[in-house]
Amino acid sequence: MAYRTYLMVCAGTGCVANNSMKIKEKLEDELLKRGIHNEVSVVTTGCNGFCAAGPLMVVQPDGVFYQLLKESDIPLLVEEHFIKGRPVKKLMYTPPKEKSSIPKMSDIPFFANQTLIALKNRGLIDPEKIDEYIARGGYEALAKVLTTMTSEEVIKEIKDSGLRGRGGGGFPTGIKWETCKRMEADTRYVICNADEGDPGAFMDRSIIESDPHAVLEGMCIGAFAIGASDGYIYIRNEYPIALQRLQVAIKQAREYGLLGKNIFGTDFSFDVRIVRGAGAFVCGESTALMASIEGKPGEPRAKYVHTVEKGLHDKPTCLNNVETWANVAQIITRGASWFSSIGTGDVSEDAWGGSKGTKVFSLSGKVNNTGLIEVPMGISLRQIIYDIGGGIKDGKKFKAVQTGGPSGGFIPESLLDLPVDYEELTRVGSMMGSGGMVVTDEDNCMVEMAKYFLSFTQAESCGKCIPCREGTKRMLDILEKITTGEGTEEDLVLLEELSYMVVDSSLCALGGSAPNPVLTTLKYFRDEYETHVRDKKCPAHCCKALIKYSIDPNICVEKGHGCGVCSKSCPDGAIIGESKQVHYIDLMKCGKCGICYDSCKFNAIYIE
Amino acid sequence: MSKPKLALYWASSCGGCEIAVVDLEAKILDVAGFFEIVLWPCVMDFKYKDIEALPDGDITLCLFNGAIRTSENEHLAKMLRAKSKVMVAFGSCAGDGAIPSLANFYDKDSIYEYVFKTCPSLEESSRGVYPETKTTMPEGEIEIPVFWETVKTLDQVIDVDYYIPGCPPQTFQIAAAVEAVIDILQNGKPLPPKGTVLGAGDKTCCDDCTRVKSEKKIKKFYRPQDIITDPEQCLLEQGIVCMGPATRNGCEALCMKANMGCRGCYGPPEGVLDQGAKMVSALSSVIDAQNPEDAKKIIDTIADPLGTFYRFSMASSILRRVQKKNNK
Amino acid sequence: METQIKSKENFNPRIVAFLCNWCTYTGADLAGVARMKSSPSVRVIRTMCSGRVDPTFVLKAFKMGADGVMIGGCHIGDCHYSEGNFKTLRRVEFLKIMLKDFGIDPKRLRLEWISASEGDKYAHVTNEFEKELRELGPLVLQE
Amino acid sequence: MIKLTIDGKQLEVFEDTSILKAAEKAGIWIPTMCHCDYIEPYGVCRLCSVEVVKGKRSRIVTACNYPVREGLTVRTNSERVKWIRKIIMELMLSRWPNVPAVKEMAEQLGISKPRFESKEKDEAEDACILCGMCVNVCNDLVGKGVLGFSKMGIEREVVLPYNERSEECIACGACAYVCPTKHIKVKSLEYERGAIQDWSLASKTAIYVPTMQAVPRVPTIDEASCINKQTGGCKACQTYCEPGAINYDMKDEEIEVEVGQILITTGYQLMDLTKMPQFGYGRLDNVYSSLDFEHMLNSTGPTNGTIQCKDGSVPRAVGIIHCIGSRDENYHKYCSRVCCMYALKFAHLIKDRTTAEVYQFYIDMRAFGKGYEEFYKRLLDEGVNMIRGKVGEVTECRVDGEKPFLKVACEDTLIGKFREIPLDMVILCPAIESNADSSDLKKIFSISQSPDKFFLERHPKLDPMSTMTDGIFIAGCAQGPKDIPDSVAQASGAAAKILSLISVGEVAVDPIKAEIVEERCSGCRICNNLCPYGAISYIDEKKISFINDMLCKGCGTCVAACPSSVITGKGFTDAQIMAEIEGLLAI
Repeated sequence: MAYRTYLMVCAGTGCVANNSMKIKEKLEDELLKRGIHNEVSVVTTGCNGFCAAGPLMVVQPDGVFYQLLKESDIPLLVEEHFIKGRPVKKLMYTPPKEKSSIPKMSDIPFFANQTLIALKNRGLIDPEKIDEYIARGGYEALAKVLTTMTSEEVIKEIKDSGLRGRGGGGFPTGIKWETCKRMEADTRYVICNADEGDPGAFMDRSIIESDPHAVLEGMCIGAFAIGASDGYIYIRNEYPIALQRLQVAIKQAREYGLLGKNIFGTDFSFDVRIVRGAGAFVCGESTALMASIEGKPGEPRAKYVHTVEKGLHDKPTCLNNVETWANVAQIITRGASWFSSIGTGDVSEDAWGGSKGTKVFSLSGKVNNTGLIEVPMGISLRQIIYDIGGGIKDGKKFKAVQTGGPSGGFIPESLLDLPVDYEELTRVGSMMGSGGMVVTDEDNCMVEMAKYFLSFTQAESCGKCIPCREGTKRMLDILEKITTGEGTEEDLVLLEELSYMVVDSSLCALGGSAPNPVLTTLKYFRDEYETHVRDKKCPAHCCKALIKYSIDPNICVEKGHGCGVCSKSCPDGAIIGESKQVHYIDLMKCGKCGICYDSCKFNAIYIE
Repeated sequence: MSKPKLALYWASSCGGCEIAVVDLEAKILDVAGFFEIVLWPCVMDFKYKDIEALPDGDITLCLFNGAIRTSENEHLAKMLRAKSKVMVAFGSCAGDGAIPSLANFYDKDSIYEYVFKTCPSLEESSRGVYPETKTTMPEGEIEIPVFWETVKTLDQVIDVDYYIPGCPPQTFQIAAAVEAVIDILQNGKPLPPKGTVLGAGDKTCCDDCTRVKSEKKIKKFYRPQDIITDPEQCLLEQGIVCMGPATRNGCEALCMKANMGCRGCYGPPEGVLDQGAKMVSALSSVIDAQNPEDAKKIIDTIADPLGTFYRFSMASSILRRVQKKNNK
Repeated sequence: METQIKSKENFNPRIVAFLCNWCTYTGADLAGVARMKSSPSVRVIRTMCSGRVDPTFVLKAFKMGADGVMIGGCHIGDCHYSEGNFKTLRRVEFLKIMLKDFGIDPKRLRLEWISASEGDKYAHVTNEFEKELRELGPLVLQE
Repeated sequence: MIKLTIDGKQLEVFEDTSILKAAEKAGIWIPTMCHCDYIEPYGVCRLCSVEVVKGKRSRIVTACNYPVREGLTVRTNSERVKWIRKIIMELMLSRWPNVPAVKEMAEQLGISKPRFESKEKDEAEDACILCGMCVNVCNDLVGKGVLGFSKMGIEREVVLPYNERSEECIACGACAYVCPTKHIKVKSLEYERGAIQDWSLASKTAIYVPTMQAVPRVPTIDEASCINKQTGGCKACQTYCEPGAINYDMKDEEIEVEVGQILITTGYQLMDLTKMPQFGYGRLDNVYSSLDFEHMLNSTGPTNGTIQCKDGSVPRAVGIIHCIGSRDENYHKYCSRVCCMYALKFAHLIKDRTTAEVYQFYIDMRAFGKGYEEFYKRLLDEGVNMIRGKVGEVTECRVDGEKPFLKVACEDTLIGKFREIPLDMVILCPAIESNADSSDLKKIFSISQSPDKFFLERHPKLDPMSTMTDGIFIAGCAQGPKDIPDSVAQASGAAAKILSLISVGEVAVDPIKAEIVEERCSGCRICNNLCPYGAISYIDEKKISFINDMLCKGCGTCVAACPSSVITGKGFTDAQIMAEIEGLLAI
């Protein structure tokens, strides 16, 4: 039954957390009440990407984008837009610093500057309905591969496309497949790594939530190419929606004969099993992940033999990240040359010669438009942060952007025009990683940031090898010393030395990259460290041990008339002062929580 | 030359053997034609004194049926032995005691007690009146034969030359035996050795029985009315007490054809001294028990084992009779 | 035999013992070697196995004037022929039922498991059996 | 073979050899703290980090698990490598400052004091340094996987599952063996409970030479304690045996040998002394069985033949108690025959080797053999104390400040007094018993046992080595307790008997067989399942049963069972037995 209008309500984790399911129910109620439920259909989609605007909804086919919806907005919206045909402007997106709202999604800069490949179907289909995926050209690539291509041709296509691993390493996917295929073995495996462990990164989750079949189709094609018949998806259990959508997708694919025995009536059989991980960061490491699938402790293994040669159960194993798999079907359908036309460099000779296609980033931190974005390789950081991200929040000054998750490095403003590709990011001490992108502004202390990320990687270290286990802990101890004002110049030297040693000699990539935040901040923001060490001060007023809150008595009396709000809000009872008199902060009691700072309407409280 | 003489006598028996002879039908004419029948009380009137008058050995062949129950039976047996060249114990009663010898379970007193005193069908006027051997009547003293304590087989009172077993002997077997005798007498062939069993085989009924036999393991015995038996399978294996294995063949397994266990009427086969004891030995070998208690349980499912195993051979068995109650 | 006087006063029971070659017969031998006092009333017939004993033999023995019959075999489980004595066990059980019906006290038939090393048991059992038969008195069969 | 360069030295090794092994071959030392030859390289200490040079670029790899390739250039002592090792050692030293293994390594690498202060410092000397060797040995070599790591990062520790004693653990001790810091200790719960004596007379490894007198004198694997036999893992010995003489697939195999005669000489067992707790065996120190003591006397035994107490001291007085379980109404009524004489021998040797007083507690001295009485006389002259009387109990006495001693309470019947004698060592003479499994053997061979459970001979005087079963002979203590000369004599006699049959070359088989008169069998099949030897079969075509006279053993059960008396038993026919009955009862 066809409807005149479809309301695509985002049901990604972010929007669901912001009550989008209630919005959906309310919409349905309202449509029913108005008697237009047979004309207007409500569809729940995967993550739309513009998480900052959630809960959000796109009206199709008009393409009108509504954001930050509340239940109370719904009656008005239905009345105005779906009965009277007048889109509601106040619920539309208005760019910061501008007055008029933008009605159409495609005109919003956040979307306009993106190129969608892996996220092609996001917000357009119900991820729990295979028919909608097929209607959008899904499984065409698999059919093409199974019925018209040889495995060598598939591998060649992928090689030619220049697709590289989106999980962080950037290893050319085609070469990985080829190596795996070349190994002599009776059994081979394909694995999808959906153990997205980076804090603040949710690319893989969103892809699975919005388009699970794209991943399955990619795995199917990969399995055909390398000659595998068993696949695993290793997904963390903290992704219940993604997990459930995958289960539904696998069930539907099996029912349609797209997984299982003799797919498309060919000799090729392939099936996928889901393995749920307990959410250890280190299990994103290939050998640890495979150990976990085998039922062993999720620890990396000392290896100079690659998993494509001896992986799961010591069989050749092709492990790719969710996003990588999601690209595969598109490449097959639209051709390697189309794919390689996007991005940087030239991969026709050297597989490492360029970065092709797009990359999904989760843009977070101090930008206006946080959310999930897919951009072509080679786009500059500035474009991402300012054009798509809408610039820094509250008009603050940009300080650095950290790419690649907790073990990525910080990139300073001077390098903002750096094109985003594997080699460039690595060159400046950071990395592509899985696509986390955290923007910091002038209020962020770089030492504090480095300590924050290192404390994460240190806690997530499995503890197997000495450099990572002992080294990161000692580094953290030193950072702790610095942020509490006890650091010395020697500590900086020691910190740097230790960082290089951990990078050099750790067993796996976790340890090998964990010092990146420290190293890059030492490199680009050494002055901040030195201020901490020499002057015992934190320029960004972040390190509690190095700051103190004070009340300007003049402002307090003159402007605020000793209002006493700060005194009432202080959890430590550290602010003393009679009503209408000057207030003081008892530094002995002050817990440096900053509540008073935020509560003072007259900005009488300042940080030293 | 005068015809050879033939005597047929009926001692303690039911008369079935006589009927079996009559059943020879037309062949009886050959018998009558070949022999001069000197004694056949069942058929014609003969007088004992006429026989007594014959010289010893004058009768060529005597077919004696019935067990020895009374003094008269014994007297006649001895007389006919003296007058006959060839004495044949005809039928199972004469040979093994058979049904009459089941009386050996009891003694004379208890039989008298029952028959003349306690039997419910007695007329009240005659209840308690016991027969006397000698009774004085107005016409004079009359004598009736003495009732022995124990029923005996013919060969326990006289010397017997041949045996024709069966209850009764099968008519075709009688015919064959008679033909053989005629053949011998006519053509002067030698007689078979003394003691030979005529008109029967030298195996057991199992040989004639067409039922399929397999290895045996009996868990329980049944009476024929208790179960519906498989007509193809050995009855013993189905728990029906069948005397076949310890019974001489000759009847062509008549009972088994009628879904009944063999009664044992042809008596013990060659070499078996005691039909009942042999049957005990055989059956206890194949009952499925590993301890006395289980064995007893299975044996107890046989109704009247003594009567069953010695139905036709009590008198010819080793112990011949049941001991009186007071005898230890 | 007919001249044998069987009276309670002057009664020496006659026991026919069917003994298996491997156990009881050897046990009896041991009793002798060890100079144990065992009943002189016992008249031994050796069979290879107690399983050879045909009930006919027992009846025949009683008929011929035995006051008691003993069958001796290996202990259950120890039969030289592994399970011959199981058959003996069942036969004797059956035979005892028959003897009772025949009016003969089943105690006159005795089944004993006596191993080759149990000379003492042999002596004990035969002595006891003799004593028991003395109490039962002679077996006089009616004709 | 491939060529590579390590620190400028050219060498040839097999491909896939680790750099560590290659360097070892070249005589270059690379430090390691988590590597042992028994297990796969674990690569966690990173001390073995070396620099691998490819063109202008170099990278750090771990030598223990990096497989060499043609043309590889390795630097094991570059500044970068030294720098890494130095920091690793500093990290280790800061955490475990007192572990000898760590200190030694630090010293070797020239590091004295770490620049770090560890918040997780563990000052124990036997601290766990998380090298993982125990875990890997248990997992990979032993194949049990009892040990494992728990927690993450800096909190990582080696644990047993749920930190409880593991039922899976086979107590092989491999983990304790590989532990470089002696952090893992194996302790015997049995010993803690006091259930076993700690001075084991039979300590041995899983590979051992059975006895010094063994022929051939080669090592063998004890299946009960070999890890490979229990878990399929380990195989450490195979790694080390250069001639490749170790073969785990060799198994005890059952070989069937066809023989005509069998001589059973299965011997005896000693009575379990713990059944008589009053004598303290297994409970009190310095109470030994005669066999334990014999082991002690042996020059290749645990004490090299010196007679000593558990604490190593020479005993001041030794008591030998006779008839433990023999001549005892509660245990064995018979005399074990050998104890008196070996007790005298013990006394003689104790006198010879020590200055101890020796007491013999006996019921009767039975010096029955040739020369035995003379030996007894000699012992009396040597000053052995002979106490005639049964010992009541052995107890331990402790007096403050002195070492504990044993006290034997007995009645001395010769002087008619109750006595208590202090001793340092007690030797018990346990009864000789028939083997626990002799009843099984008895059934296998169809032979008999006497009431004392020893095998029964055919005739105690005339045929003491034959049995009731033809071709089965017995000799030695299997037949009854006896000493060596008697055993030798009896065995020789039995051998002679066997040989006399062999020399004839033919054996007369008992003609006692059952036979079916074929013409008269009616095929009732009563006999069919009676034969335990399967000698009776049924011929379907003829509908009769048939006896294979080679299988028939002549028991006669089928003869008795045949309801038509067509089975006859040769030698025991119905007629024969009937005649016997008649004959026996004729008078």
